[in-house]
Amino acid sequence: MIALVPLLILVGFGIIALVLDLFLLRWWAKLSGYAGLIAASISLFFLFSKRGKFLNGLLVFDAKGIYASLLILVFTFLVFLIADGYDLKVGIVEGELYILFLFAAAGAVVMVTTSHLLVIFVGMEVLSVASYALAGLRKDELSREASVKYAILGVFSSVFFVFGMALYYGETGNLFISPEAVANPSPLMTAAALFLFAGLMFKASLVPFHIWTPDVYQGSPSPVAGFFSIVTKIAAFLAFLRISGFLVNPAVRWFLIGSIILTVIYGNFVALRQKDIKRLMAYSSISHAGYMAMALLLGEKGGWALLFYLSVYGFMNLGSFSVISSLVENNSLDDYKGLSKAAPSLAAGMAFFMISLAGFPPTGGFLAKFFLFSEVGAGGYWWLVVIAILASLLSVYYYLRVVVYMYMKGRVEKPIFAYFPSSLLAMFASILFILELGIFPRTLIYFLRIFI
Amino acid sequence: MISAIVFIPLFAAVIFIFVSGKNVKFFKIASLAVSGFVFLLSIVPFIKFEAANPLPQFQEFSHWIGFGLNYRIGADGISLMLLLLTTFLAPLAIASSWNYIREREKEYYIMMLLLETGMLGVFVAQNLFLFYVFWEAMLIPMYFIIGIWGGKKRVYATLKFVLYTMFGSLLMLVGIFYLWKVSPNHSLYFYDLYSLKISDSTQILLFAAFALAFAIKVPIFPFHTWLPDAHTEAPTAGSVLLAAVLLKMGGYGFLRLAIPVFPEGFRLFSPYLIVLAIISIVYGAAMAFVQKDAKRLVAYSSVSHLGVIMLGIFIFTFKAYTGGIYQMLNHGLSTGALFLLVGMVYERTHTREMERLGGLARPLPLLSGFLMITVLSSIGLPGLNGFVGEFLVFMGSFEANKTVGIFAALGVILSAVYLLWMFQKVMQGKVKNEAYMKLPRMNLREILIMVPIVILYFWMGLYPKFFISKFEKSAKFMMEISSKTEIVQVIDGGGK
Amino acid sequence: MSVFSLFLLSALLFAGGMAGFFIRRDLVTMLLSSEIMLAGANLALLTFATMRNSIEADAIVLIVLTVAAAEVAVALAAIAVVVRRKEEATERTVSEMKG
Amino acid sequence: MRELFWLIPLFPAFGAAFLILFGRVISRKLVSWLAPSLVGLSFLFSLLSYIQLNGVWVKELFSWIKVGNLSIPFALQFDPLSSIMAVTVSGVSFLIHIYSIGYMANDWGYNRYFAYLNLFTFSMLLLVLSANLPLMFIGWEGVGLCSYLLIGFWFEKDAAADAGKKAFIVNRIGDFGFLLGIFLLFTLFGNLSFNYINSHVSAVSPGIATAAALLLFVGATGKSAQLPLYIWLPDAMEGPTPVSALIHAATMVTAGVYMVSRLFPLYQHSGFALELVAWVGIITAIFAATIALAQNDIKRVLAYSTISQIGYMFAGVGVGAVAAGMFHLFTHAFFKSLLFLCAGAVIHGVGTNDMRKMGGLRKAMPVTFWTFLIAALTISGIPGFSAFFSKDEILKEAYLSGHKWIWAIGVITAGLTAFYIFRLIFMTFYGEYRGEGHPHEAPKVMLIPMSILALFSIIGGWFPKSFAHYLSPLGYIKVIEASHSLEIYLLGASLILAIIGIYIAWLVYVKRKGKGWNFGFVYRVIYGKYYVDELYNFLFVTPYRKGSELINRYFDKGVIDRTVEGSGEAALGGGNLLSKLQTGLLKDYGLWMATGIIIGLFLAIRSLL
Amino acid sequence: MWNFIYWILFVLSLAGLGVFLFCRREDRAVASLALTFASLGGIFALMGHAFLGTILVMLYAGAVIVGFIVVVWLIVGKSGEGKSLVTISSIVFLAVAFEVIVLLSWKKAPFKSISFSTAELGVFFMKDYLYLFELTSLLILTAVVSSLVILRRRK
Repeated sequence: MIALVPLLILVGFGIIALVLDLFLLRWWAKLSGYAGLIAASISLFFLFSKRGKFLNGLLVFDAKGIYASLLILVFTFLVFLIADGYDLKVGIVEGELYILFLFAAAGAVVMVTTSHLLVIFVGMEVLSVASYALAGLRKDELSREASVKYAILGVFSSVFFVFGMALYYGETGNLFISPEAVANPSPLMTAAALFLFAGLMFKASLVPFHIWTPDVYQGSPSPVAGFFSIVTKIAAFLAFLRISGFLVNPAVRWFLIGSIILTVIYGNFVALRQKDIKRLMAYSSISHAGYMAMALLLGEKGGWALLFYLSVYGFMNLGSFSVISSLVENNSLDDYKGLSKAAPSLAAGMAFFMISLAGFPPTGGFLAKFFLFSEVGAGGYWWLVVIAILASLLSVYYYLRVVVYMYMKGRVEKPIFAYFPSSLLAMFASILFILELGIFPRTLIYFLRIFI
Repeated sequence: MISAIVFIPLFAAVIFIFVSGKNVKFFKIASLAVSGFVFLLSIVPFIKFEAANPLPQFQEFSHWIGFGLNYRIGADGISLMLLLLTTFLAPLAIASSWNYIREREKEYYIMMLLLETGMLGVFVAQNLFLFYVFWEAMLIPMYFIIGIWGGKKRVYATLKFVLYTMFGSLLMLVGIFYLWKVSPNHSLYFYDLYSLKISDSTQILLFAAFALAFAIKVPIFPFHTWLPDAHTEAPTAGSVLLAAVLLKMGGYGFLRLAIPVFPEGFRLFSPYLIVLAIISIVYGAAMAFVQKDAKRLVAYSSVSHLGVIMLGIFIFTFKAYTGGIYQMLNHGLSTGALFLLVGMVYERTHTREMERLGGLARPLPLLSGFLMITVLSSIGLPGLNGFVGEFLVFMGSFEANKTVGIFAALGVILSAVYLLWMFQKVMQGKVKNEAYMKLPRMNLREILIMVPIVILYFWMGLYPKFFISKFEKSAKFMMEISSKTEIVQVIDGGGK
Repeated sequence: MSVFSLFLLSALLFAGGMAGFFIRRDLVTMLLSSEIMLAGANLALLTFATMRNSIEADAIVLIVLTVAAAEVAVALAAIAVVVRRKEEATERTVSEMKG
Repeated sequence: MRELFWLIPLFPAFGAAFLILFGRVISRKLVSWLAPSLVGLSFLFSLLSYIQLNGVWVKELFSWIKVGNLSIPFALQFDPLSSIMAVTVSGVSFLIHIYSIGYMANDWGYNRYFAYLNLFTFSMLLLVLSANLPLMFIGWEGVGLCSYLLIGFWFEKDAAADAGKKAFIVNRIGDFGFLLGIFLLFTLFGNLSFNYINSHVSAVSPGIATAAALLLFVGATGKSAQLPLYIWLPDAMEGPTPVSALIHAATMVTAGVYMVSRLFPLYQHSGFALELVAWVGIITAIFAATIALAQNDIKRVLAYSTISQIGYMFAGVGVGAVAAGMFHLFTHAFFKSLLFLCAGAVIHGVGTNDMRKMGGLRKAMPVTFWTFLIAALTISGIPGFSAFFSKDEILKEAYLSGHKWIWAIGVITAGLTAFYIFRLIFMTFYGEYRGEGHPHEAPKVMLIPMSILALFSIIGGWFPKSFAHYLSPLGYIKVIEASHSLEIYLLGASLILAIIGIYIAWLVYVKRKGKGWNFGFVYRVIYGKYYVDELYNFLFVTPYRKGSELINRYFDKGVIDRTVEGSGEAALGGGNLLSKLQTGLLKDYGLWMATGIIIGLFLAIRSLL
Repeated sequence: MWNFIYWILFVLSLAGLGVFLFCRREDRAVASLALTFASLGGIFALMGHAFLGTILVMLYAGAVIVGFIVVVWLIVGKSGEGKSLVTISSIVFLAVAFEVIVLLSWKKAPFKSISFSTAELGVFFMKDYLYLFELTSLLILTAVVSSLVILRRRK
């Protein structure tokens, strides 16, 4: 039961925040949100030794789960920092923003620490329900449209997951993901795998199910888009990792490979001509999802590279969103012109994030790609690695295009931006983490390779 | 010792960030002091380097990321010379941009120092991963230098430059993945890779990937279209370092990685590469002849000169090989100087169109003198440095295959044609517009930049043994490895 | 009451739901058709349960129903907000963002 | 002197370096003292070493290039052949230095001029004294460089700049052949020093030796302006006249002859190469002589006459008479530079090169006239003057060694030479003055070297026999004694033709004032220099330029660049196209997901079948 | 006889679906869904899952579909005419009434195949699926909060 502690802390502080918000003590609600996150992550450190299966198998508290939940909490904390100054500026007065973040994080933690399909489903639903609301927080026309689209497509995809569960249950009699059940290539099981994959690919935004990403990222407020881009992905990919046993079956494997190729190519190609920075980040997140999905092909063996990639990608993405939200909703690339003169530190930060997203060596982005692609290559998919590498060449273009707008294009009037102390802190923290992961990641890698 | 040389500019750059951008003077002097100090520091290994031992010396090792991706630095003869070329040219490039760069000096000098670290790193890295890290890390400062301080079409040029080079190096990255996985206990140390047994078919594929990356960087004939744009748009110091050092990395890459690690692949591709090298010589010269802009002309001239260097390396006779390496140093000096001088002309006349320039020898006699000597050195006038390198390369290639030698030597005539044509267009004839008569003379700073280079022309031309003896043994050793003969202890016998 | 007919019904419901998603233009129908698909899935689950005679299926269906209900509620709220502002709730109203 | 002979080239080297570095700083007076004295010193040294010479002196200063089995020492060699050259070169150069003090007195580039002149003397001496081919190549190209600098000295004149560039490039083409020759020789012998090659020449098959010899000969034609690559010399007249005198008469152009005679055993061994040298020489001689007939620019005439005289030297060496060739070279150095100096004096006085604007200068410039006449008599082979002995020596050797045709052409050319040289005299010094202004005599500082040269061009020819004996230690010099009567007969033939030539020139230009000659088609062709320049341009220069322009615009930008940019644009276009898929309509989004599922199911079913 | 009832339910649900898909009028289409859900509830009951059947009928046919009808009226109300109220309510009433009858009599159906009672289901929830039970409560809490947040009007 101890393993439930982090979840309980999270939900507990969420409810305290809810109550505080009731009495319009908005600042306090936020504070309890911060406290909840910190307490939960500290508890995770202590509970690391008590790994195992609890609550008759529904809660799998293993190294992967713990590390992923830690990532989720850390990134939610970063999202809090980013949202801190941003919300007042944009007029989100209510404290619910933080409460919803907490509940969403709780849902993600649930999804990550289990290998029972129904628990994954419920965790996913908690996460998505909170996300539909988060997407609509900005209260303007685009934001409404984003939340409606996300909601309807979300419901549609969850139905697939349910149908997948039904078939899985039909074949095995219970909803525990057991390696031998997953491996047998009966038609029912392949169909079950497909439907389950459909649900998860929607969340991870892999190509056939990615269509919600661009509109929702553009519509929702920047910190929320940041949250979507990383926390949802962590949850989805961990669940994927759990059921990656399905990939033994050739039909399912080719379905995923096909989707990966389409994702990598589609994501990078469309991003080339994007005018809006958030849509660009959406397509970039789609293409990165494609790279990460490649690690799934290796099953359990690719887990450590996937987790390392997720951690680096998280910092890169949230870093860029911290800068995007400092520009408070004027998101077209033309607003970025001449930023390097007006706000040198912001521009330098953004340039750094873009360079590390593109995968230039000294940064963590390169190392992540290095490990991931070499693992996938070693797994025998050299041709896939070549396709991904060439697609990532396209990504260099649109990432550097952002830098071009900031540094190499002058502009008459000054760009509109605001210096939020907390989002600056988030930015510097992410830069430090990316550099740390890029240059001295030895301890983390040893941890990942041993435990996962 | 060598890590200090490589990383001092980086530390200086980091310190610069925290200095306010207002006092421009500080940045100019400080960056020159740093790169000057690095040059002095790099003379120490040059002296302490004992030529007889071909293996990399001054080795430094640390585990860094572990799993074979460890930090290993060392310099054998060849990398030492290229290291010196970089440390020698960097201060000159920085000094030449003192009044060329008018805005955002602080970022400019930071980028220059980062570029210097990137370049130095490539030449001394002994681990393939470290090599690749420096190889790509060096692209970013270059991207900014061309992008921010370049000419009108700078954005197009810089994106084209980065993407073109990235295309090649990404394919190489896939090769590195394969090597990382295949090599025993994941070691990427060069000398472990040399003794790696790879099946022929994969060797050919891998060689193609590596060769493409380096061929784009060199650039060899079909992959050269990024060079003229990058040069015309880059600021003077940028194009000096781009031409003098960045292009050598391609050659160095072939020499150090592509050929020794995949000898089978090289054996298959070498006839095509030789043909491409010759085409680059002739083609580069022909294109240079018809360029309107002086910098484009010099850019195409470096395509032609690098054709000679690559021919030296591909033809794989000892003389041509050593000549090719020596020519790398000469080309670095002469093309670097050419760019410096064209930059100085541009600073004064604000145009590089050769039609509008003319008769500058009258108002700028000293500058035309320096340009004359530089043109002669790059033509390969005997007695100056260019000749020694070209002579060795052509002799080596003539020995290996007569027709190759003849076509390659053709470059001697063509290079004279376009360079003298350029000299005449810029310096001789009547002054086109009266304002040019009163152009400011060469100030002391500019003279002090050019004098060391000219001294080196004569020194390397008349007494090349001083330099060649340093890297001769390493070159022979490299050749022995590349032809996969067992690494017999290096005896001081005559070369092939 | 053959098992086959039950599977047939669930398949029909699932397909009908999916079709409903594309035929009608307005948002509410889309939501409803998801509901139908969900009902079909539940039916399939229950038929499996009868074959296997285990208690777990009921619990699963129960939870799935509650979850779906909650989700539909939020989706309906989102649609209501759109309706409040835009009078009508067809997909045309929510096609602002594209490309 | 044995130890100090290597200082000969270093004096002018030091002079050149000093003048280049401090040219702008030091006064004209100091320069006009320093430069000639240094060259004088090296003349003195070469004279002393010439006198004390016994056998072959070789001095290795340091090892220049040492890579693998190639080792080229920086070694100088002083033996009879190079001693003659050293003496002539330094002597003539010394005199011309003095002459230039007067000629270049009021030129703003005074210091720069003397720096280049010293540099030239250094390179020529290095060329002459070098002990191996690559070292000679340094001098070879150094000389080419200095001719480029000096021809294009008045660089503000576009014609001069073009001429300089043309000279350098044509020389470069020659050097291309020379370089290939060096490579071939190295592959054959493994060592490039002259003594080694000459002694081991038999070890190689005649065919390969011919190839190597011919390649080297290509270099020689480039440098000594023989038939295929002579086009740069006439244009080289754009430079100051003393330059033409020194470089394009006495020293540089003879480098080719020296090189052939230095490697004579190689040529001898290959046989065919020697024949070719002879024939190229003699054909160039007559070819250039015909062009000289119709030139109106005084310096152009002398330029073509130089080409034809060098043609003689090559013919001489070609028929095996190295001594005769070298002897003609020795005498030619003096009288041809004298001709140029006089022409210089005339131009200095009149201010134009065009002979049609001169005439009747006999009275105005008596000393110039007399020295000019002496030189003219020498060149047309009038007995008693030096050229008579050297030229006829060559013709005799040609006749005796069985090259009847060469002898015949030689004799005809002698006649032509006499005609055009006296045409020049009559047009400039006789009749009345046709130009404006009043011509004045050259200053004394110019006249002294001219008279000295005149003296030399007379006494120079008096000791032909000892010349051959002096060269004999080289081993490959054969001295043929002809029957007395045959000799008289040969001498007579060329003498008669020379006199006829002079008479015709007198007839046309003095009696009928130069108008009577029918300016037919032949004249126009000759005047147009056989349109060789235009031919070369048409064959090589314009296609190269046009071709490169086409390639640059259509292939380089068109094909390669296009493919690169094209792929970029294609990617961007693809991006636009694909972004259309994101229609914004929920229905389509649903469609995406549905197709995803359907494809999945299809895969599942297919895997079952 | 029970087979006969089963086939009626079968046909009824498909009919409801058909009307929903092809009827022009919004509200009538949504109402017909009530019919489908009700008949599905009946089928569940026949299969033996009476508890689930009742939930489906009450929860879905009653609450959810009626909620939808309200929203549809919200949209249509502004422009539609009133009389469709009668038809809709009559369809819903009929469906619900029929289901109640079936539910009352499911005990006698011959195909009872599962052998556990609802009580056991409750116990199962508290024992095996406790974790899931809590999670669904978390989900409902989040759903409530988020729908409130969405519906809140900007002050």
